[in-house]
Amino acid sequence: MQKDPSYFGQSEPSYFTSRLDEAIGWARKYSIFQYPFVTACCGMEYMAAACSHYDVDRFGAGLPRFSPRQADVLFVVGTISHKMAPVLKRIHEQMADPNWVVAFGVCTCTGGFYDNYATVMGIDTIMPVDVYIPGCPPRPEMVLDGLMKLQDKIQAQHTTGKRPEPEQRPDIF
Amino acid sequence: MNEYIGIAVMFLLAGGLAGLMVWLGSVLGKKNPTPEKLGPFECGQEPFSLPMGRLAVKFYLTAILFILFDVELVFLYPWAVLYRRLGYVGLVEMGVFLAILMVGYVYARDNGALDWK
Amino acid sequence: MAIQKNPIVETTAISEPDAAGLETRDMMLNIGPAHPAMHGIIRIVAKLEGEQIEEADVQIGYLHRGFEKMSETVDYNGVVPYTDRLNYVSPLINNMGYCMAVEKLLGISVPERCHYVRVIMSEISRVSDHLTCVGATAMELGAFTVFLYMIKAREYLWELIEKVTGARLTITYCRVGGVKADLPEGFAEACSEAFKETRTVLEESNALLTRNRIFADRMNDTGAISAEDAIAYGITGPFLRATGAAYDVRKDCPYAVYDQIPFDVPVGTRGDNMDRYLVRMEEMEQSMRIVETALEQIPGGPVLVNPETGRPIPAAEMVDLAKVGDIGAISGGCAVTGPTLEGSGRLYYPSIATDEKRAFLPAKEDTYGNIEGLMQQFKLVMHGHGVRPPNGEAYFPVEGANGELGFYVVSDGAGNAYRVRVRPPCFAIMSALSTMLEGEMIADMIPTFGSVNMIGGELDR
Amino acid sequence: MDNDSLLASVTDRFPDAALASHTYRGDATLLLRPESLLSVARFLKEDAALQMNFLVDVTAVDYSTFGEGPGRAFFASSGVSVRPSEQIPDPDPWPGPQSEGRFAVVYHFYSMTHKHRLRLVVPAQEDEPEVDSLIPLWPAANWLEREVWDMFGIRFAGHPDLRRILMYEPFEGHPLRKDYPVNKRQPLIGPKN
Repeated sequence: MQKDPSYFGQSEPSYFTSRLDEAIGWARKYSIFQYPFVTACCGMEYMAAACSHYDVDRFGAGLPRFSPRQADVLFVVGTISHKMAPVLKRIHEQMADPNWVVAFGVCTCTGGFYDNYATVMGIDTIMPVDVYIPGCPPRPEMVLDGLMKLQDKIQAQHTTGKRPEPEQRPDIF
Repeated sequence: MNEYIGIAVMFLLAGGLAGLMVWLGSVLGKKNPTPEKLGPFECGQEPFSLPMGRLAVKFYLTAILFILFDVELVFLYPWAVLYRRLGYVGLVEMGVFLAILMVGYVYARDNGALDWK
Repeated sequence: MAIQKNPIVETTAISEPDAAGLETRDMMLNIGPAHPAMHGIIRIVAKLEGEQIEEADVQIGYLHRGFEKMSETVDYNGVVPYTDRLNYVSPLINNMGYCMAVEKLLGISVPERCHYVRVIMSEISRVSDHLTCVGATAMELGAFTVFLYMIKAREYLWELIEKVTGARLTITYCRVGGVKADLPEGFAEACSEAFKETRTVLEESNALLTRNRIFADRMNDTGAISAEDAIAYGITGPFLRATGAAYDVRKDCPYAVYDQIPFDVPVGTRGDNMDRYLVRMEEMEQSMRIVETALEQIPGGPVLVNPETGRPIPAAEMVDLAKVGDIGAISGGCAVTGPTLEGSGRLYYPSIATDEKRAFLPAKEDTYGNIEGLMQQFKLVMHGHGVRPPNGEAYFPVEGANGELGFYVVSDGAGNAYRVRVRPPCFAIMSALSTMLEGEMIADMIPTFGSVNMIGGELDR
Repeated sequence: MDNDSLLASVTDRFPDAALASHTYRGDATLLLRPESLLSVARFLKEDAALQMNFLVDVTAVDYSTFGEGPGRAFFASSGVSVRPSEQIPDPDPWPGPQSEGRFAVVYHFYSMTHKHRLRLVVPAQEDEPEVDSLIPLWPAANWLEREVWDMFGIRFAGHPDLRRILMYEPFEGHPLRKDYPVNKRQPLIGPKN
């Protein structure tokens, strides 16, 4: 992820702001406070990734914060049913501002193989998502890879530049 | 007199540093208050009734008992500093002081003031 | 935002103002779906009187994914991946339960060694379930170290499961009429190593927790339930055994080879959280003992050195040879598949699959080697065919990690099941949760809910 | 006590209640008239010889599209009509589902003292299906019946608060009925895909 300023629609940055952005990006990248919104089987793999064997703490993301106030990254882990969607949306809105969303597991990316009346087919239909981690459940190595991609994104993001809105999925059904 | 200056400087420094950090946080931080963000977090649901200061009476009783025994503790500190010089007289006096308060504690406990139900 | 109204809100007791014009109103609190202290998504609307819960309305359904509706759209073997996600902490037990229910409906039986393989794998899965439950309960009471130790022990067991099935959690290992692959070589040694590690972790956790003052105070006499109430609510498993009623499906209606393996069932006395914790710790030891005796008693596997089918051929090469029609080169060969599918060649088949041709896929060599295998494969995979049990219904109970896990399968002769109903063990426990919570303090709800071991996938299906 | 004597003891006690009784694959099954459900259930629980103190499960089956011809294609869209592979021979064929009524409410009982199981099947008709609630006898029935109401729309007379348990209140329809399409979604928020 090269740090190309035009990536975020930012005019030509001066020397000072780009150095400051880099410093702030570096600080944010290595102190991710995650809100593990755990619902289903991916939670077991999240436990395995968070615990001592495949430790996420090595990347600075070891401290799960269970309140949206203190969390930067919302880990949506496991299937989101239509009954759960309003709760998830409210918690996402209550998060303090520079926040990112990670869709953990294929049920959050696209709804997985629960294509039925009860499941939200992908949480990007109700909220902007930054990193998608596919897999049912994703192996802990995939989770760490997703976390590193998120860190690159945080590093490359400018503190002042508004992040571009991810385009909503086309309504093809 | 001069040791009080030390304490005053310590308070000033501590207060100043804390105030500085809070002030910097409020100035540099991005403000984006939305109605949802200002609402209370109750596990993702709309709260039924905001507490608005309604508390069960039992909390009040527990709080008063805590304050009572906390103040008793405050008296122990100066006594502990001068423990050597006071000798046995001090020990007996503090023993009597503690015994009286122990009577109060036993009375409160037997009347069930401590257990919640 | 749609708020789910429920009856408790209307009955909030607003007593009429007394002489001084003061009224008392109950505090309604959402201990809601995304609660930090509860490893599971349920919503408890509690009417509080200070610290005490007067009335608790437990609402579930936040992870309802329509398992029973989906199982009517896929064929019989296609339901197996959905059963992994029911109780995703011990998925092998669900697989085994479902497959045995369909086998009972088909009226076919599985070879002895396959029974042993299924018992071994489901007992390992039960140990990993109890490890997760006790670890999570301890974490919620502050013992984070025990949680890390137990998840470490679970990693060893998951490596074992991965060695046999190829996946850690969503294994899809059982098939109707057998299992996907036999146990790989050196499984017994790997198993004893993993159990040695698990036993050290259990001793450490036991030393850390059982006589720990905070843990004991929080767990003793909280969330107690009597044996009669437990049976009346339909509670089974460690929850019921903690109250003193010794009901274990493996002992009372033995299935597979549980009647040939000696093990005993730990039973508690008081039926409170501490007894459930002790019953689960003891059951882990029993399950490991079952696996060890099963590994000794297991009937012989395939005779590896077999002159007639001794020639190993890589599976990919066999497929290419079959495509160009060079049948001669592969007839009599034995396909060498990937490391996690070691035990799925023709050598292993007589020991892990039923001999009923219309229920189980043939070995890869037969599919490409001869026409009978090819026809059997065709008849089982093309849509409109597949495993087709006769009209009928069958209920098969299995001892899941939380209690009696039953599968009720109705078939109308078509390729896909007409109705698959799962009797989830933790559903009954959750229905009794509100009676256990009422009158207790809020702080007691955490160990009680922890020891209920509610699994979202199994509860809401 | 084995299945036949189990069934016999119930049918003797309630001669007119039982529509049919058979043992299939080792499961004793009893087809009951809906109005005699409560009395038979009370007998099952209190009788010394039976002592069915454990209500294992309450569920329902929608028999409206039962047996629309074996071997129909899985994916109706493909519309391929194929000669189905022959079924596995069945030594004692199943006497078939209940004759009248679209729904069948299925109760499973187990006695922890005598270690025997029984299945009660109660037919419920098409419009406004209604069955007596077993809560006075087994509190376990409370949530199980709420789920059957939620998924099938079968009311239970005498149930204190028959609310939806798995789906959310604004959800119309009962998903497990055969006429409810698999992916007809009614999202609370978000697009309707």
